[in-house]
Amino acid sequence: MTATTDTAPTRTTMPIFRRAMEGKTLPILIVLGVILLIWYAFTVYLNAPWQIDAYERAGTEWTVADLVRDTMAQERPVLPSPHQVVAEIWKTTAGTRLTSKRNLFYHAWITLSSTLLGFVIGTALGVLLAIGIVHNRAMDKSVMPWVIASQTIPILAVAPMIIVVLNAIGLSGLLPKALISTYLSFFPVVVGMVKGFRSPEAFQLDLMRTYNASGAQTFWKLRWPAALPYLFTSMKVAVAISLVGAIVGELPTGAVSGLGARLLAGSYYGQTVQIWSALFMAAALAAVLVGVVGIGQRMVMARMGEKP
Amino acid sequence: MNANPAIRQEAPSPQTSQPVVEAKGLGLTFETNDGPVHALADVDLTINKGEFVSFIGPSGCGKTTFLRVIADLEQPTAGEILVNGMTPEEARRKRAYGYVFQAAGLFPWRTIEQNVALPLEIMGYSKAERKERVHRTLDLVNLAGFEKKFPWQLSGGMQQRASIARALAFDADLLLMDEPFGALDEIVRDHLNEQLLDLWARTGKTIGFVTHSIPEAVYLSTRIVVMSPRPGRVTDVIVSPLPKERPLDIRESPEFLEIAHRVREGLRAGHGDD
Amino acid sequence: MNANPAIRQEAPSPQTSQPVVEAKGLGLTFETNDGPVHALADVDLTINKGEFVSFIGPSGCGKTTFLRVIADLEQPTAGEILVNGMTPEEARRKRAYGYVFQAAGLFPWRTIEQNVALPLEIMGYSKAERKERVHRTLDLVNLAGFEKKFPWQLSGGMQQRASIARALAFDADLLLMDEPFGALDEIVRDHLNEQLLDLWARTGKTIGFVTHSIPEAVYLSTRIVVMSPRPGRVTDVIVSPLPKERPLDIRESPEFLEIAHRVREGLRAGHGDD
Amino acid sequence: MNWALTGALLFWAAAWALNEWLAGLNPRSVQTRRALGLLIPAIFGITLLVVWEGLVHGFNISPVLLTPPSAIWARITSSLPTLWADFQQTFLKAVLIGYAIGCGAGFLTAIAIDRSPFLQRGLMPLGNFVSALPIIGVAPILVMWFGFDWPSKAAVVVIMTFFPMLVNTVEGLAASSNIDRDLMRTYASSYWQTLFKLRLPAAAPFIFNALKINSTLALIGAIVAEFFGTPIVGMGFRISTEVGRMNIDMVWAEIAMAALAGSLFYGAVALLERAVTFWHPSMRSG
Amino acid sequence: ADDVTLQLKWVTQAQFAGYYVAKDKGFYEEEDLNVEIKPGGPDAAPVQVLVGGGADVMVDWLPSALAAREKGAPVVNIAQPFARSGLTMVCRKETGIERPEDFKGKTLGTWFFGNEYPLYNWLSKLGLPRDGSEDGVTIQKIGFNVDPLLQKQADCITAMTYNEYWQVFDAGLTEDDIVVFNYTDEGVATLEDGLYVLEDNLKDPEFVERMARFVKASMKGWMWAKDNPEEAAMIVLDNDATGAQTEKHQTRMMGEIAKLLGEDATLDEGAYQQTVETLLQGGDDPVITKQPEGAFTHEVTKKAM
Ligand SMILES: Nc1ncnc2c1ncn2[C@@H]1O[C@H](COP(=O)(O)OP(=O)(O)OP(=O)(O)O)[C@@H](O)[C@H]1O
Ligand SMILES: Nc1ncnc2c1ncn2[C@@H]1O[C@H](COP(=O)(O)OP(=O)(O)OP(=O)(O)O)[C@@H](O)[C@H]1O
Ligand SMILES: Cc1ncc(C[n+]2csc(CCO)c2C)c(N)n1
Ligand SMILES: [Mg+2]
Ligand SMILES: [Mg+2]
Repeated sequence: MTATTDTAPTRTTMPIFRRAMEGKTLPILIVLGVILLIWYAFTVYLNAPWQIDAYERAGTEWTVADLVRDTMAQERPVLPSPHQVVAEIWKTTAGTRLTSKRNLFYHAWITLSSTLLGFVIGTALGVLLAIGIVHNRAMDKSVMPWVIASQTIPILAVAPMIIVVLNAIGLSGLLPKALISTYLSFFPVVVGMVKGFRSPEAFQLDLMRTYNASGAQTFWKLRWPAALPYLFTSMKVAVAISLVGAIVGELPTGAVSGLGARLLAGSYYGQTVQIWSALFMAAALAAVLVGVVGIGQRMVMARMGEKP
Repeated sequence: MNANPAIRQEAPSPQTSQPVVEAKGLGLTFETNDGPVHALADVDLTINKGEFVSFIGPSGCGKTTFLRVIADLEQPTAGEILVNGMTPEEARRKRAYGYVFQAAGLFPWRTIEQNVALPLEIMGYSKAERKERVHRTLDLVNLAGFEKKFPWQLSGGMQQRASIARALAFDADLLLMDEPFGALDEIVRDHLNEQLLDLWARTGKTIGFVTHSIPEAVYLSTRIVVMSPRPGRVTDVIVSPLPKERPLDIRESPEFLEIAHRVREGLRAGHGDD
Repeated sequence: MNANPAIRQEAPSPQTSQPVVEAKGLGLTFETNDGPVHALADVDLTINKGEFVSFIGPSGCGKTTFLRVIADLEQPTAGEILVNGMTPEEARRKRAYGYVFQAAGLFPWRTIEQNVALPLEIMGYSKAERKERVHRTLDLVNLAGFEKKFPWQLSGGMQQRASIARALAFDADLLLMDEPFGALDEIVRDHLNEQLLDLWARTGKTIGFVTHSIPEAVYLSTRIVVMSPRPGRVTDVIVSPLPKERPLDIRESPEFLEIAHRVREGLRAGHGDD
Repeated sequence: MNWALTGALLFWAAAWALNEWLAGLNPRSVQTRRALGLLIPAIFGITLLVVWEGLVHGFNISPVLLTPPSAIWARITSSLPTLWADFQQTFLKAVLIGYAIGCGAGFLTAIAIDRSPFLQRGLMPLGNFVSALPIIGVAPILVMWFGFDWPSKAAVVVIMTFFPMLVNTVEGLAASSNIDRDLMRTYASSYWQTLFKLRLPAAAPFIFNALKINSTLALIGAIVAEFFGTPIVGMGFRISTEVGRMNIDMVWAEIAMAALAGSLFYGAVALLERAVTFWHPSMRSG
Repeated sequence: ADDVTLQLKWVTQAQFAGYYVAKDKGFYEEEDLNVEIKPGGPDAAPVQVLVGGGADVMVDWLPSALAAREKGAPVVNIAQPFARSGLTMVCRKETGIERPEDFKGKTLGTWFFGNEYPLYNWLSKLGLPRDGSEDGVTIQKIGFNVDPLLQKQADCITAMTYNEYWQVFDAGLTEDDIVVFNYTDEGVATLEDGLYVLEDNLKDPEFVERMARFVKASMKGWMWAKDNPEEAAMIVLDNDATGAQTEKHQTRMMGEIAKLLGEDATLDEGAYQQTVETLLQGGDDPVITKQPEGAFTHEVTKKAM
C-alpha cells in the first residue's frame, strides 16, 4: 500500500506524532472531525430556508448568528445537527429504562435477535449449499447461476409481501424477519465457501487420496479447515447484510418494534432526529457485529496457527 | 547415443530381486482441448525391493505422471502396471506407499506433530500409537523438539523434512518422491540428500525419486532412469556403480563425474529446445 | 577459512579498470518489530566495467539486499556506495542498469512484445525505435516468433528469457540479476547459462549475478563473491582463472572442480544448520 | 396428493435425473460443453417454475397471495408498455446513471486517497460505517433532499455503490506485487506511469468485483428508494402500488423483469470482465 | 373464550383506539372473546393476511376491500364504525390555490396503495388530466408524512384530519399558511376503517355470532374512547411497541377520530353506494370495473345490537 513508488521507505525511529499518524485512531479522529464540520455546515445550509421562512412568517428580525443557532435546534430539521442526534441517542439509551419501549437499546436488541437468527440460518444454508455444489457436478452447474440470479430479485421491495405470505402459512414472530436476513446473507456465504472448499490445491487432494481417505475425511481434515478463512470473510459481509434484512423485515410486520420500526415511526411522525439516531444505532450495531466476527476470526485463526 | 550398452540393461537389484513396481508397455494419453497429449508411451520398467531409482528428464517428459500412475492418481490408457503384485488401486487402498510432493504441502493449520499424524488419523491408528510413531519419525528426520511449531515457523528445509516424516509415519515400504528438494537451496539440499541416503540405508525402503538435478540423481540412486518427452519414453537406464556408503565428496570422484556425464548426454539427446 | 589468500584480493578486471560499483564500509540494518536485522555489514567491494560478478551464500545472507542497494531499492544505513560514480538514486534516474528478478515477473496482461517494450514506453522511446529494439532483443534471447503470446502461454524458461530481454531492451551497461534461473530445470538452466555468457561476451556489459548454485556461479563468473549471514558479510572473493570462452563441459575440468570446491568450502564455513 | 402436485414432483425427479446425467457427460467439443453449461441451469430453472406452478394449483393458493408462473407470464405479455415505461424510469435512468456516478466517484476517490495512507486509514473505517447505514433509512432522506424524480433514486444508488467501489479499488491498487513495483522503480517510472501501466491493470480484477456486486445492489437500491416517493412510474412504484390493488401477478411481473434486468446487467459486466481481465488465472480456463 | 385475531390497517395509533380500549377494559372478555390485535404497516396488505388465514377480521378501507374482492379475495364488510371520511387535501396558500379548480398545473402528492382512487375520481370530476401537462396536474407518490409539503416538493398533499393535518402545524405552519379541502365536502369521500371478514366464513353461524360479539364489544370500546379521549390515548400509547408516539399527538388524534365515528356500526348504504360510484368512475384505470355483489352484510351488526 505504498503510496508513492518514488520515495524509499525511511527506517528511522519516528517521533510520537508520526507514530500516531501511522496508527488508525488519529486519522479516523481527524477525518471524523472534518466530516462533522461539513455536517454542521450542511445543517445550516439545508435548514436555513425553512428557518428564514419561519422568521418571515413571524416577522422577527434576525441575524446570521440567530440563523446558525436556530437551524441547529429545529424540531423537524431537514438535516439534524450532530449534537441533536447525539443528544437524542443519549436520551433514548442512557436516559430511559433498558426494558422500556422508548429505549433504543431495547429496539436494537429486537433487531439484533432476528439479525442473528437470520444470519445463523443463512450461514448454515450457505455452507450446506456450498458443500453440495463442491461435491456434486449437477448441483454445481445448475444451482450457481440461480444463486446469482436470486440476488437480483429486489427482495427488499417485496419483503412486505413475503412477510405477509409467511405469516399466512403460519410463520410469525422472529422467523419471517429472520428469513429475509437469511435470503440476503446466504449469498456471500455460498460464494465464499465454494471458493474456500475449492481452495485446497490439487496436490493436497491427491495427498488425501494417497492415504485412501474417505470423502468425509477429506472434507473435515482438508476442505473445511482450508475454507475457514473464507468463511469468516463472508460472514463479515453476511452479518452486515443480515442486519439490513432484519430492519427491512420489521417494516411491514406492523412496525411493532426494532430499529426498522423506529425508522418508520420517525418518518410517519416527521421526527428526523429519531430517524437519524435509529440509523446511527443500526450502523453502530453493524460495526459491532462485524467486529465480533472479526474477533472470532482472529481467535480461530490463532488456534489454527495463523501467522500473527 | 549411449556409450556403453552393457550397463544399460536392467540390473538385478543389490538385494533380493523381488519386484515392487512392474510396468509393461505402459502408456498414458491426456485428452485436452488442444487434442491428445501423450504423457507416457510404451514404458517398461521394473523396480525391485530396496532399490533407489531416480527419474530424470526435461520438463514435461512424464516423470510426475509415471509416479502418479504408480500411486493410482492417474489411470494408464495402455499397458499394465502392478504394485506389489496388485493393481495400483488395490495397492493404494492397502496404503502400500508414501508420497512426497514437490512442495512440502504441510497443512498450515496443523502443527508439525499434527501434520505428521494426519495419515495416521485417517488410517485409524490409536491415539497412543499415533503419538509413538510421530515421535519416532520426527526423530528420524531430526525434527525432535519442533512438534508444536506451525509450518511457517520452520525453514523450507525443515518443512520438507516434516513432509518426508509424514510419508514415513505409516509403514509403507515404497516411498514415491516427486522433486522433494526442488525448492531448496543447494546447501540445505546437500544436507537433506545425505539424510535421505542414510534413512534409505537404515530402513531398506524402496524409493522412486524424481529430480531435475543430475548430481542429485547420481548421488542418491542405485539406478537412474532418463526420460525424454513427447511422448514420455525411457531413453536410458543407468545402473550406478557407486558404493552404498556415499560421503558428500564422492561427488568430486571420477566415477561420479562419469555417470553424471552419461546422464547429461542422455538428457541432452532427448531435450529439444523449450 | 580461506586456503589461498593470494587469490582472495580484489583482482583488476580483465578490461580497463573502470569501476562501475564501488561500495565502502556498506551496511544496512532493517528495523523490524523483533529488533534490528543486520542484513549487510561492512561490505567493501568494487565491480569493474565488463566484469561478471556472482554472489553466492546461504539464504538470508544479504545477496538480494546488496543488489537492491545498488539499484536504489534500499537505502544503506552505513558506509557509502557509488554507481557509475553517482549515488544509486542518480544512477537509477539515469537508467544506468537493468534488473532481472528471480521470478520472471512479466505482466500477464501484456504480450511478450509489450512486456519487453514496457521500459521503453516509460523511458519515452519512439514507437519505431521501440519496435526495432523489441525485435532485436527478442532475437537475442531466441524468442523471435513469440511476440504476440501472453506470458502464461510460455514455458518458465521462455518467460525468464523474456524478462532478460526486457532488462536488455534499453541500453544499460550494468545488468543486475537476482537468481534469474532459480526456478528452472537443469537443462534449461544450462542452456540459458550458455546464452547469457555469450551475450555478456558480445555486449561487454557488466553483470552482477546472484545464485544459489555453485556450478552456475563458477561457470559464469569472472569473480565469485561468497557471503555469510548474520550480519551479511563478504567472507571470500574468488577470482576465476577460467578463460572467457567456456564450453559447457568445462564444468567437468579439474580447474572448474577446484574452484567449485573452494566455493563450497567457503559456503560451508559460513553456513550454520538450518 | 392431487395431480398438479404429483405431476410437479414427478417432473422434478425426472429433471433432476436428466441433469445428473448431463452433468456427468464429458463432451469433447467446446461448443457442446458451452451448450451444456447453459442447458443444465435452464433445466433447473424450468423445474423451479414447474414446481411453483404445481404448488400453487396443488394447494389451491389464493391468487392474492401467490400467482402461478403462467399467470405472471400472461401478465407480462399483456402489460409490456407499462413494464417498459417502468424499466426506463428505474433502470435506464436511476440505475445506470447512479451506477456510473457511484462507481466513477468511488474509483476516483480511491485514486485520490491512494497517495495518502493517512486518508486511507481515516476514511476506510468510516466508509465501512457509512456503508452499513441501511438504505431504507437513507432513502427517505435522499428523497427529501433530491426530490421525487429519478435523481433521488440515482442518489441512493450512488451511496450504495460508492463504498464497494472505493474499498475494492483501494485494495486492488495495493494488489500489485512489491517486485513489480520495484521493477517500475528501476525504470525510474513516474507515479502516473506506474499507475497506468502496472497498478490499474493489476487492480482490474478487484474493480470488476465491485462492478459486479454493484450491478445487483444498484437495482435493489433504486427500487427500494421508489417506495418513499416517486412520480407515478417506476418498478418500485409499481410493485408497491400493485400490492395494494391486489394485482399480485403484476408485482411478480415486475420482479421477473427486475431479476432479468439484474441478471443481464450482471452478465454484461461479467462478460466485460472476461474481456478485460482475460489474463487473470481465474479467467484462463474455459 | 373464543379466539379472534384482528388485523389493523396501520400502526398502533388512536385511529384504532376503540379496539385497544375494548381489549384493555375487558369488554372483549365480557363477551367471552380472546382478541389479539396485529398492527399493520406500509406496503403490507391486510387482505393478504386475512386470505392467508393470519387473521379472522381486518380493518380496511372500502376501496381496497372492493378491489381485492374483484381480484378473487372475497372479503365482506360486516361493520362500519367510521361513518365519515377523514381524508383531506392540504395545500400551501402561497401556491395560490383557493378552489379545487386551481389544481391545474400543480403538483399533488398522494398516498397510493388504494388511497389514490378517490383523488383520481375527484380530478376526473374536475376535468383535470393526470398527465403532468400544463392543463392537468402532476401526481406524485409520497411517503406517509408531510415532508413534501414542508419542503415544497408538492403543492398539495393528502392528509388525514386526525394525523398528518396536525403534523403540518407541529412543523410550524399556521392555519393562515394552508388551505384544506375535505373529501367529504367535495363529494368524493370513500368509506374508511370498516371491519371485513372472508365471505366463506360467514356461512358458519357460529362465526357470525362470534363476530357479532366482537363488533358489539368493539363498539363499546369506541364509545368509551369517545367519552374518555385522554385515557383512550394513554391506552393506545401503552400498546405502542415502538415507543415513538407522543401523548399530545395521540390525544389530539383521539379527539378527531371521535368526530368520524357513527352512532353504531351499521353500514350506511348510501355512503356505500357513493364509494362504489366513485371507484367505478376512476377514469382510464378504475379500481373496480363492475358493481360489486354481496360486498357487505348487515347480519353481524343486526345481531350485535
Ligand atoms: N492433467 C493433465 N491434463 C493434460 N495434460 C497433462 C496433465 N498432466 C500432465 N499433462 C501433460 O503431460 C506431460 C507430462 O507431464 P508431467 O507432469 O508428468 O511431466 P514432468 O516430467 O513431471 O515435468 P516437470 O519436470 O515439469 O515436473 C506434460 O506435457 C504435461 O503438460
Ligand atoms: N524489508 C525487510 N525488512 C526486514 N528484514 C528484511 C527485509 N528484507 C530482507 N530482510 C532480512 O535481511 C536479511 C537479508 O535478506 P536478503 O533477502 O538480502 O537475503 P538473500 O541473501 O537474498 O537470501 P535468499 O537467498 O533467501 O534470497 C534476511 O535476514 C532477511 O530476513
Ligand atoms: C396500507 C395503507 N397505508 C396508508 C393508508 C393511508 N392512511 C390511512 S390512515 C393512515 C395513518 C396516518 O394517518 C394512513 C397513512 C392506507 N389507507 N392504507
Ligand atoms: Mg513433475
Ligand atoms: Mg535473495
